Amino acid sequence: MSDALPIEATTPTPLLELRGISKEFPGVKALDDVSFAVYPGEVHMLLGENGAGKSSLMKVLCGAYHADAGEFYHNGEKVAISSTADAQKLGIAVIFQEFSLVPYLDIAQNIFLGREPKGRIPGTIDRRKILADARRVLGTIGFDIDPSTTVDKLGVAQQQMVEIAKAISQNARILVMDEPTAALSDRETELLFALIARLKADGVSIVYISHRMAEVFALGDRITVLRDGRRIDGVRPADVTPDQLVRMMVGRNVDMTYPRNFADKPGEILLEVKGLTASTGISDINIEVRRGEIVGLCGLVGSGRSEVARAIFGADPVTSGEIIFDGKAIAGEPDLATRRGIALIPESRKSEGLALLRSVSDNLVVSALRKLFPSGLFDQRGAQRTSDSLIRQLRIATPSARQTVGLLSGGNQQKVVIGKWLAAGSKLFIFDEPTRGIDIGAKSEIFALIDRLVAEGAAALMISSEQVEICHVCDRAYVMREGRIAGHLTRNELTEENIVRLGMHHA
Amino acid sequence: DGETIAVFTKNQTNPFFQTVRVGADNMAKTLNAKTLQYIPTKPDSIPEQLSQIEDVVVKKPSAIVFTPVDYKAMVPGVEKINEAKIPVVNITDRSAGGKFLSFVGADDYSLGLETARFLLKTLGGKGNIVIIEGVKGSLTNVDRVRGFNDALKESPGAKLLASQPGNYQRLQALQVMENLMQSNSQIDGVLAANDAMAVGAIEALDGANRKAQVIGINGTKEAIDAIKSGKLLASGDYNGFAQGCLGTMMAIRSLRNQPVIAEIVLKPTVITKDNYQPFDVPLEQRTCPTFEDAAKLSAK
Amino acid sequence: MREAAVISQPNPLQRIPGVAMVLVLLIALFSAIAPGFLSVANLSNVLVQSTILTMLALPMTLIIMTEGLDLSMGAVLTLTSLCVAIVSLATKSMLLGLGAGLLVGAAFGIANGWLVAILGIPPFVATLGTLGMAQGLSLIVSDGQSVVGIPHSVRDIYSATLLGVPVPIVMALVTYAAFHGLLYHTRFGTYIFALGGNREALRYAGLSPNRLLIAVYAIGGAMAGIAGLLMTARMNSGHPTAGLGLEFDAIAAVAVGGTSFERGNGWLLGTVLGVIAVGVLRNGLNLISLPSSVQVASVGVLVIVALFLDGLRSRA
Amino acid sequence: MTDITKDAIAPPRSFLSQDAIQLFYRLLAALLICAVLAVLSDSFLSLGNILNVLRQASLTFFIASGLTLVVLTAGLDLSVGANVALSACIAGTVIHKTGSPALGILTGLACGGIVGLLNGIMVTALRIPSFIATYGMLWVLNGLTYWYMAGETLHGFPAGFRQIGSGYLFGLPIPVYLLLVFLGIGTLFAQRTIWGQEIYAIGANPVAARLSGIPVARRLLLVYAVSGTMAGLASIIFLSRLNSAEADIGESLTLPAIAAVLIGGTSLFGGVGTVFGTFIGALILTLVLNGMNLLSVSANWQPLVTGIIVILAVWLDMKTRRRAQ
Ligand SMILES: Nc1ncnc2c1ncn2[C@@H]1O[C@H](COP(=O)(O)OP(=O)(O)OP(=O)(O)O)[C@@H](O)[C@H]1O
Ligand SMILES: Nc1ncnc2c1ncn2[C@@H]1O[C@H](COP(=O)(O)OP(=O)(O)OP(=O)(O)O)[C@@H](O)[C@H]1O
Ligand SMILES: [Mg+2]
Ligand SMILES: [Mg+2]
Repeated sequence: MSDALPIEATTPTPLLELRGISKEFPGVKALDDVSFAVYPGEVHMLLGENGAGKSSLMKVLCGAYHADAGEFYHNGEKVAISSTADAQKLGIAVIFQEFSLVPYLDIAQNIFLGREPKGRIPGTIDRRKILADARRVLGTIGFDIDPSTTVDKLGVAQQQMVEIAKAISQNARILVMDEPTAALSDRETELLFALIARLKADGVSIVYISHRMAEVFALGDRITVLRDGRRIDGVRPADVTPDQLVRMMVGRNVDMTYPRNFADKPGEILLEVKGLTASTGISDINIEVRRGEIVGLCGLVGSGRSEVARAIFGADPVTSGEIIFDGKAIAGEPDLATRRGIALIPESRKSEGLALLRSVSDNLVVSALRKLFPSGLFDQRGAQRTSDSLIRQLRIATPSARQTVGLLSGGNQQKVVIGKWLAAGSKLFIFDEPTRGIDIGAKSEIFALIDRLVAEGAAALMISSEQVEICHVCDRAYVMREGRIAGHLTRNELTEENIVRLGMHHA
Repeated sequence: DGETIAVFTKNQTNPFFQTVRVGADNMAKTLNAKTLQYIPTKPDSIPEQLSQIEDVVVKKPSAIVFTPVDYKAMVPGVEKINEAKIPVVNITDRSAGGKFLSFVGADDYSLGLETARFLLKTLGGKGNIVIIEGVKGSLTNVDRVRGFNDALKESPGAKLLASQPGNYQRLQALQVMENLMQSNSQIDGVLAANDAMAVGAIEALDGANRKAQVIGINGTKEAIDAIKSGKLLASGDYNGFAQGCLGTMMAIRSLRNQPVIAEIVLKPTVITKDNYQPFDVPLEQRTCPTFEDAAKLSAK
Repeated sequence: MREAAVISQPNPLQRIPGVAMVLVLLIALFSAIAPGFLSVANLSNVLVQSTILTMLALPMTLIIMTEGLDLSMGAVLTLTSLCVAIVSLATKSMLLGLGAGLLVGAAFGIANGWLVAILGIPPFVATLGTLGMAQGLSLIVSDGQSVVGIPHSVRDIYSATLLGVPVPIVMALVTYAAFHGLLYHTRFGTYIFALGGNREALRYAGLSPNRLLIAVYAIGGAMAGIAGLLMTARMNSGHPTAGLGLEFDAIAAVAVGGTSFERGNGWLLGTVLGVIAVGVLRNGLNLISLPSSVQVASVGVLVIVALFLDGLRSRA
Repeated sequence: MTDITKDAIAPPRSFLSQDAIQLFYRLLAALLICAVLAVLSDSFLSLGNILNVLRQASLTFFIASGLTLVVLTAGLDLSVGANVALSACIAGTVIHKTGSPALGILTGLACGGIVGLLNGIMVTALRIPSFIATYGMLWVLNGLTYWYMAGETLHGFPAGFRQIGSGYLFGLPIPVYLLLVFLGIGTLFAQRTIWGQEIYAIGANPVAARLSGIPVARRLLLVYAVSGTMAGLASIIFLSRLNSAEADIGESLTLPAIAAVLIGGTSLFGGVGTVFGTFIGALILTLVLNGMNLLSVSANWQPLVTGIIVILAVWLDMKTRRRAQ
């Protein structure tokens, strides 16, 4: 399949071309002789599994990483990109996977960080101008917010929008977006797509990294696929099917309908939540989860799904209501819930899920210490054995169990978070956006894993913003709206339209 | 009657200043006056004592009995007191400036000299000697160590092995002594600039099963006990109790328009196992010297 | 958009930080029970006494905002104070003395910044090390003795007044204004927030976090130099232990003032209020002459209570 | 298109863990200092002096070992020195009043532990940053001690009690035995128990630790209480070694203890470090002091030299760590 590349014949010189880029980290060859070209006014999709090297390639492109080998050409001329400043001069702007915002500065200051309009006194900032400029930029992306709000008050989605505004404001010729929709709701995603269309019309090139197949086909003009740090192929969307793409990415076939045996006769009740109310903004939540079931929890961003998950797990204090697990009421801290067999895979793996500086092994056994070492005596070898088997089972791409977990790619980090609860032998798994930022191969692996868990008598409560996924894998689902359960959908009623209808704001 | 006397001391931790304060309280009570104690919360803190002076000047006590935490750096503070026209008596460390009604203190130099002489006499004028100094730069330490050294010069047979600071701290003195014993196989005498360090040195010697004659300065209860039990050879009497008494007495007398003595430098006494009895009395039971005694106590 | 509505302004009462509550309570308490507390002379006392600490605590706020710490400040102040004394004694010039103090202070500041930014040594460790060095140098240059006999021009700085306001207060006010302008109205100030909040963001914006960081520590050192002049003027001498431990007072004031040790969240005015709160407490206790041991403990209680109140507020 | 399986990335096996390598470097540094001192001073290499150094290091080590656990959780305990002072004074009084050393020892340990527990409560329940909470505690403890002692000195303890600090057993000072015992216990606790693992996890990311089911508040309470109790232990050693106690003994103990922890390679950001490293840190500090005494270097140079060593140690640590990765 790696033969014809018709598009390169029609547009003579690429705007930016990378040739033979290699980048090695201790123990990992992140990029291996990768070539990559961006043409004017195209949306170039960059695909690959977790850890394939997509983010690394973009960091090389924008000067944040130094390539070990390789050359850069801008409009056919050889250039050097050795710092972010060099890249900016060439008109490259990046929306990073990890946020690059400063929490206690306001939105305007963040957008124009390092490019502040000068005030009359040397060194000062023209406050009026910066706010006006920020308002204008926010307007172009349709984000209606006061630019003097400090960023620490913003939610993830809003931060993502600011991040986009920041990149847009640089009037870049090449805009790199690393999984920009991972944290966005549908409405914001629509805004972003409209914006991309407008930028494209203005001749801006966009490099777009995503794990969402639908986006690839909706937006992409051209696709480059990476695998294990190597460029596998470049294709046009029209020339491939999703299945072929997936095969290129993971080197095998993946069924994206995630087939599973739905529970005809669910087991006894495992979790029963009655009238749960918490100061975090949820009230009168009633939920029931039985053994052998995967129950979805859907709704718009901000509808309070995470809060329900946290309250059940004991992470947030509960004001009233009852949580009955396995026949007994529980009320207390997460350590109690853990001991009783509840697992929470939290929303933000970096800040809530992992000790980034510790090893993969340390992270994998942390919730299972009591189970693995009932005597209270810890044994490094035992921990290593357990984690090696989890690494194999979950196909976590890491040079060894001793690798620092923060150096893994996002998707593999997520697998580590899930892995630690497998080790703990939990009975109820609460997944909060388990597939956020996870590649298609891993996604199907994770769903297969969840299926196996519930088949063996566990149960799962799954929060996801991707309604397709909920529809594919859940036995039934609750829909939330403004902190309350707005409705319940059985397997037969579980369609995207129904979820949206129940979850929408009325009035 | 009913005058308030503000008493400034250097810290709350050194037993010596406790004897000063008890003496001052004792005298004030007998004379029907009352005291207010001002002590820096951080031991020997210069900025804090300066602030305390500024605060006290607002409060306007009848008179002040003053020990500077540093005899040079506190001069501006004394001048503030002078400006506020509050009568002030200097005790313990002689201030390098400012106007005082009277000075009551001991002569550190002759204390050092006399105690060291006593040690050298006991050793027969010869032997290996080490000095454990107090806090560098403090007036008491400078003069005491000068006294030690001058006494050593008088005995050519004695040899000074080392002079290391223990900062008036027991633990530091102990460790310094332990280390010095490693490099010096024979130590016959130890001159410590205060009792706590002397006792620390004794503990080090005991720990190594070695013997040496040790002297300290201050005449604290601990030192007296050690003298009684024969562990400590002698302690120079710095007589904080009398300093507190007399300083307060001079302040009150001047307020009552009675004559005062402009300078009382207490005679050095070397407390040994032959003369410790008068010092072996709990502070509370001691009585302040009278005005007549004061004249006699003064060296000059 | 729903999320925009979520950001409501918190109610103003909730915004009153712990330090302000504590300060108001202390002033009310001492006005009631300490005779002479409310007099102009006494209040001016409190403020003048707070100036040296203010000059350390303001730069300390900036340093803490970068998720740093400067433990060497007290020792550096001691050293610069000695430098001011020695140089002005030798040259009979206050300005040369100040120059020497500033130079030595800034040199230590740059050294701190270099250790932290370039060598990447954690600030606590780096400045603990330079604390030792500054303290050692102080002992060595003074041989443990006070330096006296310095010219009157130095001393006058502390006691003079400008339009009836004591010069130290004027200096502190000017310093505050300068820091306020610097932090909230300049690009450099913006970058200070970013140094603590998200250093990567600075790098991506094409700025050098290292150089900025060194500048912040250098400011700290230079301020220790100016404070050293005040200290020397106050004592009319230089002393090798004069400023030891002041760094902890400064850090406590910053913390009491509501600056958090994480992610570049700082509040300059709070720091000043924190310094004054500690000053008022000590002054008031001196006036009502409680036993010294109570004074010692009460400083600790103040720190704990202010932070506790702040915690309550942020949880509400 | 060849199928590249994940197994192609073979995990490299190193026979020594990162921590072990770091400890090795540190030990090397300590030996280097020893070698230099041995050349400069003939009295250094005597058995007596080595025991002497070990005994002096033990006091710093007791305080610093508990502190290490606190620092591992990304906290700090500035009150340890003040805690030693208060515990020593109270334990001393109890021995004087009751004549029972055992009772005194228990009181000292309990007093230290309670102070530690209070620190823990401030950090967990009141959520005050440990740096500030323990700084406040430092002043409260000083105030209490000053008030309690009122400038007095406690001295003169039963001979049996004094053995703990000054006695010998088979030619070795008893504090050295205690040092070895607590070094062993501390290392086992940190490396070989699940509590130790949980403490490391808390230091690395407290939020993630809590959401992983670790009872974070309880572990923190434990850690601060242990740190306090170790300060209590140090106070007993102090008492029996110096045969006396007064209010100001704590001041000079805190910074050396912190320095020992840092020189020992424990990171203030939490999650990295070992108790054994702290032991070597205490040893290095003591060696330097010992050397300066033996060589009769003026004490004026002491803070300067200590400062340089702290920076050098941590810098070298980071250097070797980076290379080793
Ligand atoms: N700073 C680093 N140090 C060490 N290894 C790194 C570093 N950054 C990336 N890697 C490794 O390089 C490989 C490529 O990572 P990269 O982040 O580019 O993946 P990705 O394709 O963006 O994955 P994802 O879809 O999960 O975001 C991974 O194995 C990752 O662990
Ligand atoms: N105090 C707040 N200030 C600003 N935004 C907030 C606030 N509280 C919640 N939000 C918004 O709500 C979102 C998270 O809300 P919540 O976790 O309740 O929703 P969710 O249904 O779990 O959403 P998600 O799918 O993002 O997890 C944040 O991303 C943020 O946009
Ligand atoms: Mg990525
Ligand atoms: Mg959420």
